[in-house]
Amino acid sequence: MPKMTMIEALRDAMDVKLAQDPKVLVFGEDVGYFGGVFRCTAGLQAKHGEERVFDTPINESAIVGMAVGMAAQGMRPCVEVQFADYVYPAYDQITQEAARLRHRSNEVFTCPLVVRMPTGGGIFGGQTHSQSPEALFTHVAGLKVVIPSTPYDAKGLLIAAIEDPDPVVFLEPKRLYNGPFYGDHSGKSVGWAQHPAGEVPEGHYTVDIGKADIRRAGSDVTILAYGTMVYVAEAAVEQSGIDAEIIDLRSLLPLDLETIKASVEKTGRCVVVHEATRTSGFGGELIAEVQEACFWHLKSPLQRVTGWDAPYPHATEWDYFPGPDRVARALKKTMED
Amino acid sequence: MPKMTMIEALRDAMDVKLAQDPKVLVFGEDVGYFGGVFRCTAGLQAKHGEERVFDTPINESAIVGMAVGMAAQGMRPCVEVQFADYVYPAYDQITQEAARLRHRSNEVFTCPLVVRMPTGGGIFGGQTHSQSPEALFTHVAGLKVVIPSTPYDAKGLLIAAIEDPDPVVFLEPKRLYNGPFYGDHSGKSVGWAQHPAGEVPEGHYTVDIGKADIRRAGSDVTILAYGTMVYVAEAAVEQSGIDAEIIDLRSLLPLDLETIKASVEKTGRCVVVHEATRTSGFGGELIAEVQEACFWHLKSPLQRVTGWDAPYPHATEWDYFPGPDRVARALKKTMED
Amino acid sequence: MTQKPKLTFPQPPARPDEAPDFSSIDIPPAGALDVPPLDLQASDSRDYANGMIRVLNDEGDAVGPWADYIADLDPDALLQGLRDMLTMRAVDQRLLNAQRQGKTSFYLLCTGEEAIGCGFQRQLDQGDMNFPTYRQQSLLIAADYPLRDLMGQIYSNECDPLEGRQLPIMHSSRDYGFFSISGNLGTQYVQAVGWAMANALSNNGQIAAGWIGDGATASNDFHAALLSASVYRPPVILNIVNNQWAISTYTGVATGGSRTYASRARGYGIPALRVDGNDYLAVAAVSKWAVERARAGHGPVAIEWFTYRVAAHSTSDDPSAYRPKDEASAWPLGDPVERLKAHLIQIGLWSEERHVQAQAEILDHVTTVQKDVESYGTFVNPKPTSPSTIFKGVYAEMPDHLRRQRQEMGF
Amino acid sequence: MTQKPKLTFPQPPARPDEAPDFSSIDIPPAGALDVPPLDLQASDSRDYANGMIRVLNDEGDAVGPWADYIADLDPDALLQGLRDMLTMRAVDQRLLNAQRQGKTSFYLLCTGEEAIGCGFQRQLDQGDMNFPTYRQQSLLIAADYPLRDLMGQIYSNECDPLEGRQLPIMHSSRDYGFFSISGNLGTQYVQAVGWAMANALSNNGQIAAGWIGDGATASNDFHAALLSASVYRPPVILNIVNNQWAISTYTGVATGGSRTYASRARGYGIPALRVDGNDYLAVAAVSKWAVERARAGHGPVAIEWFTYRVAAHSTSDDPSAYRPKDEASAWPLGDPVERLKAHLIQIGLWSEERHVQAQAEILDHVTTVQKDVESYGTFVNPKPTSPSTIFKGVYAEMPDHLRRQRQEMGF
Ligand SMILES: Cc1ncc(C[n+]2csc(CCOP(=O)(O)OP(=O)(O)O)c2C)c(N)n1
Ligand SMILES: Cc1ncc(C[n+]2csc(CCOP(=O)(O)OP(=O)(O)O)c2C)c(N)n1
Ligand SMILES: [Mg+2]
Ligand SMILES: [Mg+2]
Repeated sequence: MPKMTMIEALRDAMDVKLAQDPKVLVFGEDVGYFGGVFRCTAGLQAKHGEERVFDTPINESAIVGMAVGMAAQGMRPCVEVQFADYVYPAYDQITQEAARLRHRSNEVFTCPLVVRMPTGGGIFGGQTHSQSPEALFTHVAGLKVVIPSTPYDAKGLLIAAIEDPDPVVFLEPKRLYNGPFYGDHSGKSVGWAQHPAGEVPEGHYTVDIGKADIRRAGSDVTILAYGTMVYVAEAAVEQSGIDAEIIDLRSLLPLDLETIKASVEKTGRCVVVHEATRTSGFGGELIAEVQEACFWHLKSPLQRVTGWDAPYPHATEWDYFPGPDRVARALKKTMED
Repeated sequence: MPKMTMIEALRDAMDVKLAQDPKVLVFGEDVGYFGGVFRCTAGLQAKHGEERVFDTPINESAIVGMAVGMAAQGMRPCVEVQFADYVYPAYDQITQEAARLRHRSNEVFTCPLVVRMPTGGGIFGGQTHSQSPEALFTHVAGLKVVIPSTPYDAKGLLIAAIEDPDPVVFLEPKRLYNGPFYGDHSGKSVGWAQHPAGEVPEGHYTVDIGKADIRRAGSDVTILAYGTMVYVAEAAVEQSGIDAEIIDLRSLLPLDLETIKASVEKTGRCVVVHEATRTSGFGGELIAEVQEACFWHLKSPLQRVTGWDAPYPHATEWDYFPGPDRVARALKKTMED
Repeated sequence: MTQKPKLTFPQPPARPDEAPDFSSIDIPPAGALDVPPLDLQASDSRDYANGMIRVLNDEGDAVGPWADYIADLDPDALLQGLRDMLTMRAVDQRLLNAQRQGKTSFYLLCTGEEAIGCGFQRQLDQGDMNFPTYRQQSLLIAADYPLRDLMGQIYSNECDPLEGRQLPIMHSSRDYGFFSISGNLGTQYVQAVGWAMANALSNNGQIAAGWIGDGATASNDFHAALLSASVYRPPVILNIVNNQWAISTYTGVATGGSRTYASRARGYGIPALRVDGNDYLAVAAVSKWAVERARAGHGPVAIEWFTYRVAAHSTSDDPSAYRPKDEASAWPLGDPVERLKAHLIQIGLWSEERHVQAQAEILDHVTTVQKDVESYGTFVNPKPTSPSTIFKGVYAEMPDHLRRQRQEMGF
Repeated sequence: MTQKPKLTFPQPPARPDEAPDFSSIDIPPAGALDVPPLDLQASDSRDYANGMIRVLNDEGDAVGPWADYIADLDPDALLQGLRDMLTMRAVDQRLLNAQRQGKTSFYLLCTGEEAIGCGFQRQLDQGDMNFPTYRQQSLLIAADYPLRDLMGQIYSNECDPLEGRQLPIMHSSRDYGFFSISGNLGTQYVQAVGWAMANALSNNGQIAAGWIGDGATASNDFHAALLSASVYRPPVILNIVNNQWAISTYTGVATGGSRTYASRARGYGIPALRVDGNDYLAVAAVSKWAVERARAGHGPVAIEWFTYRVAAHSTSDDPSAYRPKDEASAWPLGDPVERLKAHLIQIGLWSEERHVQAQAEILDHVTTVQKDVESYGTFVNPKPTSPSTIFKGVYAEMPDHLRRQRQEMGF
């Protein structure tokens, strides 16, 4: 099987769909001729033509607003927002328009579109290139919210998202574009070629939206993570020696509560990890659901390890980023409680 | 003491501050000459002049963006967004600009502004006049988020918000503008003149941002609520006969965790009620905090009673609105568990 | 002439305690402007953007090049136009009454603006799509949308195609070229551009039309729409209904220093025209021209329809608090129904008697449908739609958490 | 000429494998445009918005009415302008090198655009406020901002006034009239309008200046800013730096069918001018005029500065992937430093020798400060700011939950 980085896997997903379905369109800022600032769409315009893959003005509301109109008229737009930090001008179109169009029209108009955006920190991007805004989308009925942590999932989920009849917010952990990242403060990571999940089948396949992945079986405690934090959790498990079960949620909305429940009922303990600010982050939702579903199995309080409730800093990035040390500490605490 | 509706109390707060501090400005759509579609600013332009109270074009991003610039230059803008459902075009300016200006400039530029907005349903307004977007603001470091449930608190909190050195999102439960609302499906409510909290002192006073209010002492279960849901909770307690302690949070960010903790440690049970959609609503955050702080005191799973994860409907509003029946059911369930 | 910087606050011509005053509004004579070529460029559209295309003069004659442009419109089409407007007015009146009687929660009239939607819609083809605001019910009337569906939506009962989900007036009908209305102002405008882009990409020969109010031109998506239309040049007509008011706010607060909304659009490199929106013939003529232009591949065009919001903003509004009560009657462009009627009488196609009779027939028809629809339930006599519609169509397939919530609700 | 609707996709004049081609750019002769009255109206600004104000001709002479307008500029001011630009270029080069050596995470040059910020800033007074983008470091240089602070920000060390919070280049200095930069494009533009409104309301005699790139004119807040400036008319100068590129995207994708960005602003009823941004004298003259105008209470004005982004977008970018490598050298407006230098030599104020000497002195000075600042730590040799700065200044008073988090962090 070919090895791909996450960038290549995402590009391949779009390539497959562009070739397969003339209704699929790809556009965004710098997405066309140049192929995107992260090169996710490199070569796609040359291959599929400017009518299918094109550059847009710097107006995220226009990008998504056009996509809503196109999607309602039968297209399958897959648009890029250059950084998740710049999605806010499009927040109205995504949450008030795309999300509710099917419902408000009694299913006569629908909105099958994908909004891709690089998310998360770890690249010294400061407060406007590091944000993790997933909770701002999981609160919105009508949206789906997914976030892959491997090239394999990235391609399979993106194809599934493009084929989905409803709008999907597709978060790409940019720190994982070129390789898994375990939270090493040197910032270094090995490439995907060295990782089994870097093996990506050619052609068409999908990964179901709404299904979590048990990344590591374990019996002491359940770790709920997604995106970059899946690897940080792996590092923390190694560091702490605690036999944790790591669940990569992959899809935040809808959530695979069954898989989570089965795990926490088994372990009786649960640590939630995300990079976004803590207050009202998606971790709150996870804890609320888990305690309700598994209350009588719980042996200790559910823990959250998250970004601090402050803007994402530049120089002190590693003090903000919830790294393996903090996760390991939470694991120990939950075992002691 | 004079009796005031919540509308009058809010107006009085702005009037007091406009008179007291020449830096205070009030503006928004239809806010000036006409005095706002809910009449919250009626008479203020005539009294304080058009330079202090004025109409704006229909552009929420411009309203808040101008306010950010004014606030940084020493003004104290208190702006109105006509409905919370229309705040999204301003979401970028509120969350990326106002919220972070103090931090990103190392406290050289600051942003003391208030964004008022009517929130919540119960007025047959359909999906774009009924939303409760509080959780979209509580996730943002640098913001304060408050929501009064009485005329007394409305005035005191609004004055505190205008005087606050940081940006405050001020949510006004529009269903409470004219009187407390206990969830009666006839939609009727008695006026504030009949309610003790309708007594509002003249002149200047403040209610501290960050302090919850115990609205009813009780020993069986703690109900965490805010805005309209405070009254729904009262009705549910009456209906169920369960001796619940009702806490009106008043301030969601910062949160008065101490008051909450003391109560739940006492009761061992907790039901959270809000009107916003359930998934990733502020209830998730509350439950996550409460279970962490009070885990060893909990006698049953924490419950959420919320709006459904669907757009706010028009005709079937009362089936969406989390009314006393649903809250009473949750109270019973938590007592049985 | 140096002065201290001082802010300006645009003012309406008159407030409640004053006499209506439209003296500062410049009304060019009918027939003054040419019909430009279909491939009109923005740079050549200055006079159209700053002037006003008018066909019917004060005497009720159709004059000038735009009159010639639609000279081939057959008499039935003109009569149909009048009937459309009369129907619209009857429907508005009946539904306003229903709201006053508590039979529905909300309503909103388009009185005075009927010519715009009615005249425009009749120039469209099946498959073309409007992206309307809440004040373009006239598009539905002229599309022969079943009154039963239209009224059903207002009563949120079994006849409502939207099953009670949406606030009254938030219609939606794909078959009748009427995109689902959003309460959030402006958003539809850029969606119209996207839809038109999809049309061009699929080569289906269809066009799209965006609609926006003068007040909502201030919204960000007005800019997003003009900009993207200017860049990609899809077959879209960008309509601006300038009815002088945005709830209580005078149009000057949205115009600022721009000469006209059309001229603002022209700044984006989009050819723009300004039209007497109370002149059915001008509306029909310019709409026909714009539709032809868009369909022929000459790119976007913007049209400012100049009119007056005769009614309150909605049933929640009382305009006497912010403008003179008699301002509507002072409106210099008159009433669109009266003007078309006068013209039809003038050319011998119509008479006072036939008018009275037509009004009665239309009212009768509207009332009959209304009674029937009301028999399916109203706000005072509810037979509500099932609460489970709340969960229907949030997603194509209902996810588990919604299924659990529906069960919790009891369904 | 009927055709099928087909989308257009604006194209740059040349791609990497092609020869640079600016033949479609119309460069009017220097001196062609008048100096308008300070109370210029939008309607009278057409020629200024579509033309281009230029002072320095190809021979290095200052010609025409705008040259006369700043004839009283003393020789020191001209020499200062040259020194400002040379300093800017030296700082940019040194910091680019530092980034290449891994001493900082990110940098971004303004090469080719130095005249704009340098020439503008020198016309402002203490108390006036710029709302810049990330490419207006030249404003700081010409405001005599301490190089130590400027470089400290780049190294995120103890010398950084922002204590490492922000990405390098996101400067902030109230005292030097430089508003805290946001990474979110466009937002500052409407804030500038609000700040200027506060100025007018407090009657403090100060003005504000918004800055935006050609690409970012597409953002919603560009519209929000023009609209609100047009409505309230505060003392604000709305600058548009058209450097032909937005990362890899040609300016045509933001212009669409608009003739110029200035003409788009004119559509909002704001008088607008287009200026040769590589001509220090034109910049100084038009800035002086605009500042005087704003301060005198004539309301907002928009200025499009026409220039070319010679450098890569940032250290993360390689422009050879999307435009000809030698495009900069083909840019018809030349290099601002060279042009001013030539003029100064021409009028006998300067010589090649003095130039070389000045360059060396400046580089020396910049390098000395840089070394000193680097001694406080760099990315390869970090002495990081305390992590507890993360929690400092999120709010004026630290709330309990942040105190708990800071403790959890260990502080
Ligand atoms: C984003 C947004 N902001 C505010 C509102 C509230 N609102 C509804 S209608 C209206 C006035 C619109 O005026 P105009 O565009 O002129 O349309 P008209 O009512 O005159 O047809 C306002 C402010 C809204 N619906 N959406
Ligand atoms: C809202 C937003 N969208 C996208 C970006 C990413 N971005 C940063 S700079 C840039 C290009 C800006 O080009 P232009 O305005 O012409 O300024 P220049 O770099 O040429 O000075 C883009 C797209 C951003 N910072 N903010
Ligand atoms: Mg209007
Ligand atoms: Mg640029």
